[in-house]
Amino acid sequence: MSDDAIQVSGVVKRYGAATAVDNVSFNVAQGEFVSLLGPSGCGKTTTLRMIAGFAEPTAGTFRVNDRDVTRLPPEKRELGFVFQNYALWPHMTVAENVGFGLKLRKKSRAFIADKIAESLFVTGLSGYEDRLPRQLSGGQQQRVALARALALEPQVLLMDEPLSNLDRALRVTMRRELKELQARMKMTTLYVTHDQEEALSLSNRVVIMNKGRVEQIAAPYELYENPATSFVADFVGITNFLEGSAVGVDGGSMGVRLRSGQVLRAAAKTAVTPGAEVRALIRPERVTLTTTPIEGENILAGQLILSEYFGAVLRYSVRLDGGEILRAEVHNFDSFVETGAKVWICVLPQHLRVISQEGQG
Amino acid sequence: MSDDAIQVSGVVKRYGAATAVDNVSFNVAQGEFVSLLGPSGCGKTTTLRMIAGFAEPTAGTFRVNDRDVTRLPPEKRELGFVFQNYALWPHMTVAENVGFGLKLRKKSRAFIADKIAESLFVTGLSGYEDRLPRQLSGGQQQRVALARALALEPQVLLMDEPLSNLDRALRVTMRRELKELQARMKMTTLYVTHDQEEALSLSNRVVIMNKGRVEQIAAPYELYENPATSFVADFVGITNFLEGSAVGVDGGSMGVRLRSGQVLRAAAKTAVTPGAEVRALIRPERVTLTTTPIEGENILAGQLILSEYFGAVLRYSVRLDGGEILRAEVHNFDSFVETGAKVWICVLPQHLRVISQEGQG
Amino acid sequence: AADDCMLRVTTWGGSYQGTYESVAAKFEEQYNCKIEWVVGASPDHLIKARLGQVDVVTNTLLNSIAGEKEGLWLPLDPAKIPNMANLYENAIYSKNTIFANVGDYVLAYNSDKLSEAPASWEDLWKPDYKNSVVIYGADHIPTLSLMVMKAEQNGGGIDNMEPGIDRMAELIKSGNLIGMLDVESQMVSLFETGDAALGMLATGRMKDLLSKGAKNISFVRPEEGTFPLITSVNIHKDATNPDMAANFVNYILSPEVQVAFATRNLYAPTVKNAEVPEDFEYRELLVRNEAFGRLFLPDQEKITANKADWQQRLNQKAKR
Amino acid sequence: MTRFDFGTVALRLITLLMMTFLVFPIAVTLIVAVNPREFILPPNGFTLDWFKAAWSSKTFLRGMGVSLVLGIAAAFLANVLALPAAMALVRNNFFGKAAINIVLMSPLLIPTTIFSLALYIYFVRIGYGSGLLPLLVGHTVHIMPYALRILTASLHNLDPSYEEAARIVGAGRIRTLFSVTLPVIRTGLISSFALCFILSWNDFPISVFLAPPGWTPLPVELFSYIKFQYDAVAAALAGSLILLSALAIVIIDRLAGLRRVLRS
Amino acid sequence: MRRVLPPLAPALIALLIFVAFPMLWVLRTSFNELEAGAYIVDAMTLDNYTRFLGDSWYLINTLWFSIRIALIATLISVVCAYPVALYVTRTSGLQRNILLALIMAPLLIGLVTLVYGWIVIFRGGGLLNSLMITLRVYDQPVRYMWDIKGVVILLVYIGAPYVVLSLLDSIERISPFLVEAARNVGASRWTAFWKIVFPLTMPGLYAGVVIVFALNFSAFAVPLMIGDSNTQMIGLIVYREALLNNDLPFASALSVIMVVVNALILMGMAVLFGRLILNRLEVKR
Ligand SMILES: Nc1ncnc2c1ncn2[C@@H]1O[C@H](COP(=O)(O)OP(=O)(O)OP(=O)(O)O)[C@@H](O)[C@H]1O
Ligand SMILES: Nc1ncnc2c1ncn2[C@@H]1O[C@H](COP(=O)(O)OP(=O)(O)OP(=O)(O)O)[C@@H](O)[C@H]1O
Ligand SMILES: [Mg+2]
Ligand SMILES: [Mg+2]
Repeated sequence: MSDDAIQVSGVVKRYGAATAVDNVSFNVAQGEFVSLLGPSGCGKTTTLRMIAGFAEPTAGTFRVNDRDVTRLPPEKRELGFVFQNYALWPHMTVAENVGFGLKLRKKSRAFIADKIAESLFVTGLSGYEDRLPRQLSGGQQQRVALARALALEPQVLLMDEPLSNLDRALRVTMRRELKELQARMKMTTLYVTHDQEEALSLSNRVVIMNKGRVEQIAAPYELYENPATSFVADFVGITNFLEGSAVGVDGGSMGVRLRSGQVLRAAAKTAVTPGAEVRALIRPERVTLTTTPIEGENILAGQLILSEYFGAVLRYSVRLDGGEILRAEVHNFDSFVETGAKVWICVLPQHLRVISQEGQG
Repeated sequence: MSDDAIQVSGVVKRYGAATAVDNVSFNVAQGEFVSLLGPSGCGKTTTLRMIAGFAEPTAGTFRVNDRDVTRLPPEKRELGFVFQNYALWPHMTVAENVGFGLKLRKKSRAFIADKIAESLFVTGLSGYEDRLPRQLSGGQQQRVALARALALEPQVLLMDEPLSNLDRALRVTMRRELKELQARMKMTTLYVTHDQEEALSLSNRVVIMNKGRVEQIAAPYELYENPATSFVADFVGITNFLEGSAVGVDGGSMGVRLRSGQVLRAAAKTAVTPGAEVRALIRPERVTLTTTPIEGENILAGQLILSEYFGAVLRYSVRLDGGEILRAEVHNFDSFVETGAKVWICVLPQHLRVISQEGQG
Repeated sequence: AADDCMLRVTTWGGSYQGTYESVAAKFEEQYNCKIEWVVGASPDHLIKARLGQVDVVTNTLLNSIAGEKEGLWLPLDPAKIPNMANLYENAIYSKNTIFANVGDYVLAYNSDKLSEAPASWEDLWKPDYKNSVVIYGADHIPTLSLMVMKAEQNGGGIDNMEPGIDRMAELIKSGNLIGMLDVESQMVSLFETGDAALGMLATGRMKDLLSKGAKNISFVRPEEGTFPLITSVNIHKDATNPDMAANFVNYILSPEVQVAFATRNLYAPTVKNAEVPEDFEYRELLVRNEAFGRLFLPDQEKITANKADWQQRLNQKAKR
Repeated sequence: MTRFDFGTVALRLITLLMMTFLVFPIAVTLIVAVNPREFILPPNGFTLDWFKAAWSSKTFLRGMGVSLVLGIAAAFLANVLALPAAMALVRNNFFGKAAINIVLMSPLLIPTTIFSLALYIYFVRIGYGSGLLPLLVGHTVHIMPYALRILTASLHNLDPSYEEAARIVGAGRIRTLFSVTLPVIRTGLISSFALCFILSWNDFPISVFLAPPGWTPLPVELFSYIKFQYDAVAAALAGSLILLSALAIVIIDRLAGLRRVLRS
Repeated sequence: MRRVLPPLAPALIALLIFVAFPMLWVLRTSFNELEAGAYIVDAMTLDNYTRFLGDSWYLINTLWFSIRIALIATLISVVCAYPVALYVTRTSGLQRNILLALIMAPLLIGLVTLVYGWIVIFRGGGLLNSLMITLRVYDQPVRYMWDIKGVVILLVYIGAPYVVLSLLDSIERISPFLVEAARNVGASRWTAFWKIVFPLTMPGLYAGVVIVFALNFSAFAVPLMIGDSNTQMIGLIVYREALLNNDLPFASALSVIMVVVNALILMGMAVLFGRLILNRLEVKR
């Protein structure tokens, strides 16, 4: 017996010669919120669809609440599901779409009406009850899809990019609603998203997939700060990779000799042999950028080649004197640095991670 | 004669009694990149569809490259369009979808093959030429929709949330491709997105819509730093509003007396009469948060009630002693503040904007 | 040339047309005139005639009469149609209409199922034959004639049809009938399969059965007489070439064509000088001599005028 | 499908039953067609004589040819007329739509016998009593409402954004129709065409009145033939039709396979 | 209107020229008189209408009977054809072509020829009766041919293929996601079918129902060949009056009545189906 609400074991899905999902295994504990994160086409939707019973796995099994559901028809699996492409029933109004599952459960009229009103209110769709799906905007349709799943208050909810077509403000509200609902209902959630902010802020754990395989399963902080592979590091947040070789490994610290010969000091968290080819990982938000020359340890000089404005963030691209491109993010800025200006960058040793160049990448 | 590639004048669209677009006017200059930003259901898609000629406006006119196109059929308008719901032709392979427009233009076989290969490469779909749309993942379909529009290298390109189903890394790549293409081709672009980072970083100007109307048209920096209304301020980035009344207006500075009686000093940019009800706007990334008591001007005390982890950002919610909730963002952090801890917040006067409470909101 | 001369002649499809075609070549050659067959069911012949689309009309007698009322036909001139001289007297219906050939409807029966041969139309009503009798549909001359015959036998007549209609309604309600069929070949099939034990059948169909080797199907001509199946000919008043049309009618009446229809379709000749070969296998099926005299041919005009009314009354009375 | 699936099994069963219902009389007809004795049943041998007879009958062969050409032409014309009308009706709401709908359905409301008679008389009066035009017009007009209904149904389910996408990449109305609309509603189009063809192929009343000499379609020939004599020639003809359509199917299938091969 | 008229024009003009004018002739003829059973006289009389409308036999045993039979046969056709259409959409390639060919084969061959096949099955000692008696469903042969049963069976036999053809496209284009979504919220296969697939096939079903009803309502060949005096469907009466009895005025009057009744019924169906579902599915601009 286990505590896990969802257990995915050794699942494979092939379409002809192509393998969409390749030996994927992971668990989601009771009441846990787990996100599936990965590049487009990596097999997230396929995995979710198999859990829900819409597609049969080529190999592997699924257990939901300790029951083997691999051969169970979808309606027996008692899972909520939000479709990536909404799959709203075109002949039903918004209210009918949302209420359909409840009607099947033979709830009282009043109860159904209440639930419909509630889910529509939560998703900001009150007043749209009698519209047909085709009379809604893209984001409104997506919210109906969400409301339809939420109205049933499922114990286990699978969502496939349920907020992708919503504006940020709405997404924030929805997220908060989801989290609250999840906490209140002790709902187990498996969430597919391409928005890593969302994944990191909502999840207890994140499953990173790539090309049909699982790359890493970890809690958000762990994932961001200690990516297992450079794929993960790069995919979760933007990361600068500087290549070099390990030097002067000693106790809690080590050095990385860059191509230019310069040595960066790092608080060593990985065991590497001196001389090994390594990558130094630097998160853009961790660097300090100035236009006034500074000297000392872990200072890199370069030239600003691009600046991008994101409102709360300014993102600079800097060509280091060694030739590498390094991205830096600046918050709380009051002025812009001109493109072409000479700049200096400082990275603290504790913000520099080192991973070996082959192996895990 | 004007320099504008797109002119939208006084456009109204009604569906029965409901008004989806309400007297919208804006221009997009030759080679400019303009984003349409607004909450879900505000009329972005409707506006775009009318420009493309898929829907007839109830009132108003459209000009493209100084030609009145209001009554022109879509194929005569010479616009590129990326559909929010992709609208890939189900009976054509990926390559056929992308190549269809070129075939219509009677290009040579070799040229078409080249262009298809190029657009698919740019969108990361090389190798998927012979798939049918239904054999693709959501994100892959979206990229085909994009590739289809790009292959034609249109002079004017309208895009309706073309990247919403892509993961961040891919979105960044696509954005860069778009920007490069735009620069190279001097392409005029009108871009609908719900992702304000995208809007702010890509656009020359942003049109903010709300409930079918235009709220503000401005360059990204202007928009973010000088929102015309509190709707815009709130919608573009997360903003804290503190309500109060104007006091001690003098020259380049003024004060806002909060409910608690405390007075915050602001570098006055707006003309308000003393005593008027105003809102102080504070961007979360502009505040400094500490757990060690500090004293002085513009210091607010409160208690931490929630912290959210977004990888590169930590977002705190603080209940001020005056009762208001204030959000603060911290980048480049090394430790978390415990929920419940007493915290102090500092806002520099130059980061405090004041807007009058009624009027523009 | 043959291109200039074209004669439009209505015919029924199938074997009737077959016989026509087999003898037409000689006519076409002789008169250097091409014949164009206007194939159709009987009603179409009349409608096409109404619209002036045909020259020579091979018709049912009922249609000939209707057409005559509407003045569609040209009088047949014995001077131009010398063979008319050979016609039996009763084969000349009017100055516009003559009979081309005559078949009759006999009483067919399955000798396996009936211990002795039936002798009268009355046998159709016998309770022994539940669900094993077939007769023609109520639009068809034999059934209409039977109705008139029954009216006469039951104290009525063609002007007082009530008894006849009642009797037919009884037949329908008796449960004897497998059906009142509009398609003759269905009746043949029913005799073949043994479903039908007794029923009306045209001699042509009787021949089909016999030639298929149905040894257990026999026929009788009841003492009350049989019902004729008359093919009449008319020349259309707007015939493009009335003389050629007359030539064709004359040709139809030639012994050669008459014998062809007799041997191929079992339609008895209407001219005296046609000699059916002695060795003709189905000679018995041709209505000749005293059987010809017993043909029951009630007033066709009255039938034409009233049959719709009778049918409707029958339908109402037979309502189950 | 690995799991036992009651729905699919039931569906198979019902389909099987239904197909038996549809095919059984044909099977009987085919047995008759190779039965030396002309009786319907039971069979007492095997012969191809009836097939020979059917295939040496000029009337039937010509009738078949006429029906084929006529059916294809009429089905084509009917669909050409119905398609734009169906599009206009599905995509727009306007005053009087219901009325126009009924008007377009009118040939369906009139009993065929009277319709063809009236049409025939009309043609004669306007001086087109003979020739092929009346026959073609009669068939086309009569089957047009059927095409209209099926195409309307197909267009109902069509996402308009497919067409919009084609228009915006530069395809005109016509090009969009041929490159996008028609391929997407392909099944509906094929159904509509097949149904129209079958209706025309089977039609008796219209052809009886409107067929000019020398252009008698098969059903008229067949009916006049069969009305008096049922011999196995008609059955053999039916058998030949089955064989011909089987042949057509195999050819179509091969062609489709070939196209797939060529494309990849 | 600017957008609507041009595409409608060809069809409307064709109908105006080739249907409206001939129908005017029918209308005119329906007021004529028939003299002595054959001769048509120009007149202005309502006799032909009163003859029909004033006679309960015509009203009940032909008109109402035809409506009933047409509706029943249509309903049975739909019930029989729907599963077949569902099954066909699940097949592809050669298998599908063969199925479709078999479905259409009866229509290709034509009723006239196939009737003899039916006789073998339906006659007193025929296959069906033998089977039923062997299975002890009943013990006396039941009459199918030349009876109302035969008429209905044959109308279904002819109608079912048309329904299959009408349905194919509607079924085929239903996105599987919609069914999955229904299954996911707890609908069984059956419920998902009824609540999702079935409503979405309404456009095709409507087409099929209209087509088959119209064919059935004015059928004359089937009642002519398979019917008896109890199955005097109105199409048959028209055929008989027009072609056998030469009573064109009465046949015309009957036709006019049929057109009106047919139009009313079809409008009723349009309203019914529209209410049920079609209005919701219509893509309006
Ligand atoms: N056919 C229609 N009938 C009635 N209302 C409609 C119809 N189409 C759209 N609307 C309404 O018009 C408004 C604007 O829709 P639109 O699709 O332009 O929104 P949008 O800004 O693109 O939203 P989103 O970001 O969610 O895609 C919405 O409130 C929508 O419900
Ligand atoms: N029916 C199919 N036939 C062949 N390949 C398919 C089919 N469906 C999906 N695939 C492939 O399987 C892979 C995984 O698809 P899936 O939809 O699971 O991706 P995803 O992770 O959800 O991507 P996205 O974020 O773009 O939605 C993709 O490469 C896709 O092209
Ligand atoms: Mg997906
Ligand atoms: Mg939109």
